Amino acid sequence: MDFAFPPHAEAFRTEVREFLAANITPETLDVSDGTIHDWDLHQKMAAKGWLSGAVPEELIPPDLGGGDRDLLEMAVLIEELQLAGAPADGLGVAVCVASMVLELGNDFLKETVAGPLLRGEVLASFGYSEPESGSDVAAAQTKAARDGDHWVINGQKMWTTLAHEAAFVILLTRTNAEVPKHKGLTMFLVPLDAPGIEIQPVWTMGTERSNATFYDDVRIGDEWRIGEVDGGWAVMKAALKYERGIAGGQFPSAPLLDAAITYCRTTTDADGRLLIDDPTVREQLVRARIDIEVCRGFAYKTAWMAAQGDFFGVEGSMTKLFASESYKQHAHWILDLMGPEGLLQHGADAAPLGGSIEEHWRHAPVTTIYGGTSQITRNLVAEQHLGLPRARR
Amino acid sequence: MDFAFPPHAEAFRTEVREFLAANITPETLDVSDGTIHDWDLHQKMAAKGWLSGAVPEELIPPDLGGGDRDLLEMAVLIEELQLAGAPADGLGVAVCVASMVLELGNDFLKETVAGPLLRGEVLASFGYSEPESGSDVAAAQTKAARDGDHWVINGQKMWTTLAHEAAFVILLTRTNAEVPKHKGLTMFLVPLDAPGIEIQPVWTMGTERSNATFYDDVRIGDEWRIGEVDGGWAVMKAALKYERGIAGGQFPSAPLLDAAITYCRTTTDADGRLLIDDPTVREQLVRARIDIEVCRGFAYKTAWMAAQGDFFGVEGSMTKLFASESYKQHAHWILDLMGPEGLLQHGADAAPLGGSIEEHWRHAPVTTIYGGTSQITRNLVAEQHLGLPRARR
Amino acid sequence: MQLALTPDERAVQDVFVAFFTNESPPEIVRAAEPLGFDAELWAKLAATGAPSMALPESVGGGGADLAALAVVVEEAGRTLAPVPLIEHAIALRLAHAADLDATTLAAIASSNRIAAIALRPAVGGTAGLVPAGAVADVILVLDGTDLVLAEVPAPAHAPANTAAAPLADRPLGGAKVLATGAKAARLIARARAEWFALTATEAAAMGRQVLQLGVDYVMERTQFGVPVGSFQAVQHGLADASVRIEGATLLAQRAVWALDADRPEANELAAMAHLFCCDAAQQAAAASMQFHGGYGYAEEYDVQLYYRRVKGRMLLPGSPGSQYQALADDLLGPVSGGAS
Amino acid sequence: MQLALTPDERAVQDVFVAFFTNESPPEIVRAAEPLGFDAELWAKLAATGAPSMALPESVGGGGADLAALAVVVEEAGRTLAPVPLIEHAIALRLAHAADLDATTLAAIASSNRIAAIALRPAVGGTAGLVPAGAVADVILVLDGTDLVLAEVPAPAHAPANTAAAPLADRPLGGAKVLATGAKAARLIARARAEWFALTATEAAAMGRQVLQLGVDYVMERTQFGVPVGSFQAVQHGLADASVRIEGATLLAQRAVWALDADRPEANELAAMAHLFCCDAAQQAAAASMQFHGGYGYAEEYDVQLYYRRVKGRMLLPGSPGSQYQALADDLLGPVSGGAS
Repeated sequence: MDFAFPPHAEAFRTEVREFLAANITPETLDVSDGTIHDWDLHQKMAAKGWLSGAVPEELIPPDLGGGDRDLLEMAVLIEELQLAGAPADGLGVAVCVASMVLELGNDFLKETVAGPLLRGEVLASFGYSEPESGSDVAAAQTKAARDGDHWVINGQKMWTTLAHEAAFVILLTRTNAEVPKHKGLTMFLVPLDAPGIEIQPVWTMGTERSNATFYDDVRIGDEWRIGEVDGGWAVMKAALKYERGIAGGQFPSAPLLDAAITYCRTTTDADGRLLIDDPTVREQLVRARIDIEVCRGFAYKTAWMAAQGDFFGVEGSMTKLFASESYKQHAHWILDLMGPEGLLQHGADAAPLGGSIEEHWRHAPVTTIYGGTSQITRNLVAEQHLGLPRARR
Repeated sequence: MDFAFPPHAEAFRTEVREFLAANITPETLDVSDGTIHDWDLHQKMAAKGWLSGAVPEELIPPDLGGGDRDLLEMAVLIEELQLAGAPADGLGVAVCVASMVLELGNDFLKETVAGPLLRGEVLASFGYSEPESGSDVAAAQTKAARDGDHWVINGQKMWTTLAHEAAFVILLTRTNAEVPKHKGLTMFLVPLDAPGIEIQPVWTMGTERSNATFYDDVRIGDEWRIGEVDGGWAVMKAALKYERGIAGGQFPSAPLLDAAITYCRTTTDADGRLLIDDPTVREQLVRARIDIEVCRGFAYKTAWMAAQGDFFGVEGSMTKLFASESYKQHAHWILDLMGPEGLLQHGADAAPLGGSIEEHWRHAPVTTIYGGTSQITRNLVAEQHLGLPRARR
Repeated sequence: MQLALTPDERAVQDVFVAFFTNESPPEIVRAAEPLGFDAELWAKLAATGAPSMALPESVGGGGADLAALAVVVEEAGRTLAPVPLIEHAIALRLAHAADLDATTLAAIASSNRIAAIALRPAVGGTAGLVPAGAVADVILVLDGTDLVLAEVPAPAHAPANTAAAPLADRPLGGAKVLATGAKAARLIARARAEWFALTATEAAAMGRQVLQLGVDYVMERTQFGVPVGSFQAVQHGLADASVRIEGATLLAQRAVWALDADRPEANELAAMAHLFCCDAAQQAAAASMQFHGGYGYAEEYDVQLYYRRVKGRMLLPGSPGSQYQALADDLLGPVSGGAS
Repeated sequence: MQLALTPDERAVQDVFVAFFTNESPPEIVRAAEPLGFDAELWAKLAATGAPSMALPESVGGGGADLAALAVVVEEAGRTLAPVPLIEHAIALRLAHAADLDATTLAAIASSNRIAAIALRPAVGGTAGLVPAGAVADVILVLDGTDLVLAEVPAPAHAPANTAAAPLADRPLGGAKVLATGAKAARLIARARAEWFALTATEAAAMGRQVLQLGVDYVMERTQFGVPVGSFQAVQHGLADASVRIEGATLLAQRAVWALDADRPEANELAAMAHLFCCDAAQQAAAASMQFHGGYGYAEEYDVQLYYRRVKGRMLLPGSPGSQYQALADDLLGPVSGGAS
């Protein structure tokens, strides 16, 4: 075995680190407006070709450029972005949606959607979840009704994060209510400036802003459809594989632990002793560090599998489950060792490290929900990894 | 609220403590033969009237005596036995079976079974579980077939703990296979010296000996039946309430923590520092102690409810779940802080405290299984305490 | 032994179930953020006599014991009422125990002023992050070996904090010494224990309520065609949390009883109850939030209000780690530094 | 980057899957208790060359790296083989690294003798509870600042221990100094790291196998008319354990690779892998035992064999607490005793 990235990927790591050192400022990291995306950083990365670099080479149209980064390099990019705590939600969704469009979309969508996404000009948003269907995404009820060569869309999506910054939403709709739920779905790219769309903010405990989006007689041409009519589920499943190039969320704890160590090296307890010298604190910091190294093992394995061309569904799920659940626990441990000062938030003068640890603590719970709850993920692991029967659930 | 036992119960506590101080010797506590029962201790307690004292007064026949201890006193007895780590499995089963017989049995059984049990002359054993039915006890397949005024029993029971020391087994049998499983069961008391019974030891990781018992054309008279034909499930459910007087298992961690503190006060780490001075050790000892105090709250509440005449099914389940799960965790914590010396067992010269902590560690896992697994117990809590629907399980 | 509420306590409970349900609905709780204080609600509560109910009648209080106060605290906790009930009530009791002159005590207890105790000793003439310090005009705190009382106007502003707690640093300029030395230490230890026991009560009540929000949600929410609450993994997660909350409630009750009965183990039980109840409430909040799916994380759902406040209850006296070590000193004796 | 076995390693794996499956079935494992050593199995394993495979060919070894040895260790762990493969292999490598003369080294490596390393320094001239100390004729241990080699006959008896491990106290009479000072410290640190990484590998393999026993059991066992493995709570318990085992396996592999590649983080990774893998294996054993119901606790079922041995792997180097503190010294620097 060899856990070292190849030299070209390590060289790229150096390039990424230099880029981040030069371009990540306190303002970049300040996401107090709730949007985990920074246009300036995003566009600079696009200009570097890193967005199109993440798309499989064979999908890249010649006029677009890019596709010249391999999957190991993209794994390095993602790792470095996470270690730096960079707000890069936009990168993930842009690359994933662009890849889907390039594989399954028509020429109109490739030109109208994929190009601008990969050039960093626009963002997209996922429109899968609905108020009544979260984990059970195939139960979507937002209707798309055919009207000649147009479609009329009515319904509501929930958790359309970034929609308020995005040009497009990739929308899972019901086109046939007479068949089993997975078989009556159709996917569209929908321009968010179409008449009849309303975007309402959904504020969260973690300060992140998400959105509810409402679709009232939204009329779009058939050219905005991606995949077959009633073939939306297949598009969703195909889309999953593009997460391999841009899989994030493996290192949520890394910047948190960095902050904790800084805090413990500079803060004394009631007896005047540095927290970093407290054996109970030391054990927890080490435990968190070990978990992060476990995440690294998972991350490198999934990156390598992707680079080998292997689909890594269940491995990705295991990575996500371990990383998010341990992150939530680390955030508790670390906030706890701060005592009442840990409660102070960004904006309070005395907030340690600008309240960043407290922000982690509020952010962490959502990571065991979005992208598949821990419960859904355990079902998958039980069935796909352990070969247990479909649960009586 | 008032968490203090009344004066008569505290006076009884003093009496019990004096009794235990006088009668518990290292030999009493040595259960390395695998039987968590000591005849000498058991008979001395019987002579004190403590076994019959635990039976509801209204059930006690005048010639037997006893019944003069109330349920708070019995709770005190059980607490003190557990705190002392006394091997008292026999007491629990004797009182429970005797109470069942006195409530539901005929005069023959009262005289033949209940009297000797409460006088400490004999023991009984539970014959509910079978190789193919553990949690699903109503699926029992051991057959009892009527033959005139006799019954012929064939089958096998599992986990008939104490059967090798007992005179009787209380046996759940199937008398009707044509009806739903709960409706075709009949309960018998069966003398274990009846021809056709074979008792085979089942040795366990925790050193405890249990038994498998085999019934091959065992012929007994109808006078050994308790409850109605096909009414065995009602007898089982009625029996549950007698556990209230003898409910054990609330304080498994108490003697373990005592041993741990002794160990930590007398053992140094590699740097020559007493373990009791190590902050990480101190935190774990305190956490264990808090859990024990939580167990005490549960134990006192269930004792009080029983004394009030309230049936405390779900509270008893919660107590058992918390006490056993926390005990298992404490045993891990405490064995771990001992390092390799913790591995040494009873019999090894250098075994700390005669290997008692290691014994706790091996014993603990079964406590989350017997008397209802933690999984079954969580089902009960979800349904009966939280009012959730019967699980899709 | 008597492990149910007395008829008198049930009557108190009935009154305050209604009071807090009506007067402290989630809209009021939200509107009181970020300060975590609603002056109108406090005035209404003061009008019921609850804040001073646990002072002797001889000094104008209600003559109730901590157990009766705990009944009120439970309802305040259940509804997250933005009032410094515990801090004020305990501070009054401490001032009385420290023989504060009756006139001053009555002035604090009977007016609309608010008292609070600092859980940590002052450092450099300032009491740091005092619970209710943002709204209290009177602060009681250990300063060196003295128990002092500082009267200065409340800042009416709290640094932004996740628990929406009205905490604040409070300088002690011109404080009055109430007790010194061993007596001061004993008094503050008792007051801290009372705060621990009542905050444990409050946290357990918060935990019970946030768990109920979770139970209600999973009964109502369907996914895959069935109620989310019918999934065994969801049931078991909620069941484990509820067992801990039941155990927490019993431990808090026992701590309150032990304080009222002046049992020797009272202060230890109170500290244990605080740690266990806050921890159980955190687990209940976490389970409830998780089984709410994304909605648990949305500001418009109430579960996040509990999630944040429960953490505040745990951390206000110091890190849990430091609380465990302090308890270890009581339960195991101080670190000897010796070897066997 | 290459995260699958090489063809050569796969060939080694095929051989040893067969070897241990055939030669170390549960009957052999049980028969070897309480000593935890089967001389016949050891002789057969020695005949394959595995115990000295990770020594250079120049001194009579197989010239393999730790990664290849880890492939063998995995199979030994999976089957709980009662042989001191790790201790012996690491002791040989340490002796070689310490420039033990070739004749002596060859004598240890080629005969049926067994070498072992003590994980803790000797105290008062005795190495305490040395892993494989009950069966090893040659012990390498840090004595003060010296790395010494002690040759005395194996006691062939171990104090009764829960892990059925052939551990024993070993007096060092007449030991030979192999290295001193910083060199000795560096050598023993490296050898400990190799032991950590390979024991992590072994523990992860034990955990994987004991989990598989649980999966097999719940697929076969029915209660309430359905397989126990169809209950969601059972599935989730097994799923959580399996995720940790997968993570553990990857961490152990990375530690072995880092040692082979002489990466600067190698020793730290090995210590981390040891803690995490043993912990994951304990959780796997506990979950498997729980879902076996009463049978998991019965001696005749294999799950308890794993449950006990895994605890031994965790505790042999010292308490986990002391292991975390040692790692903290490496990762965070020593305790400064200072204040900011």
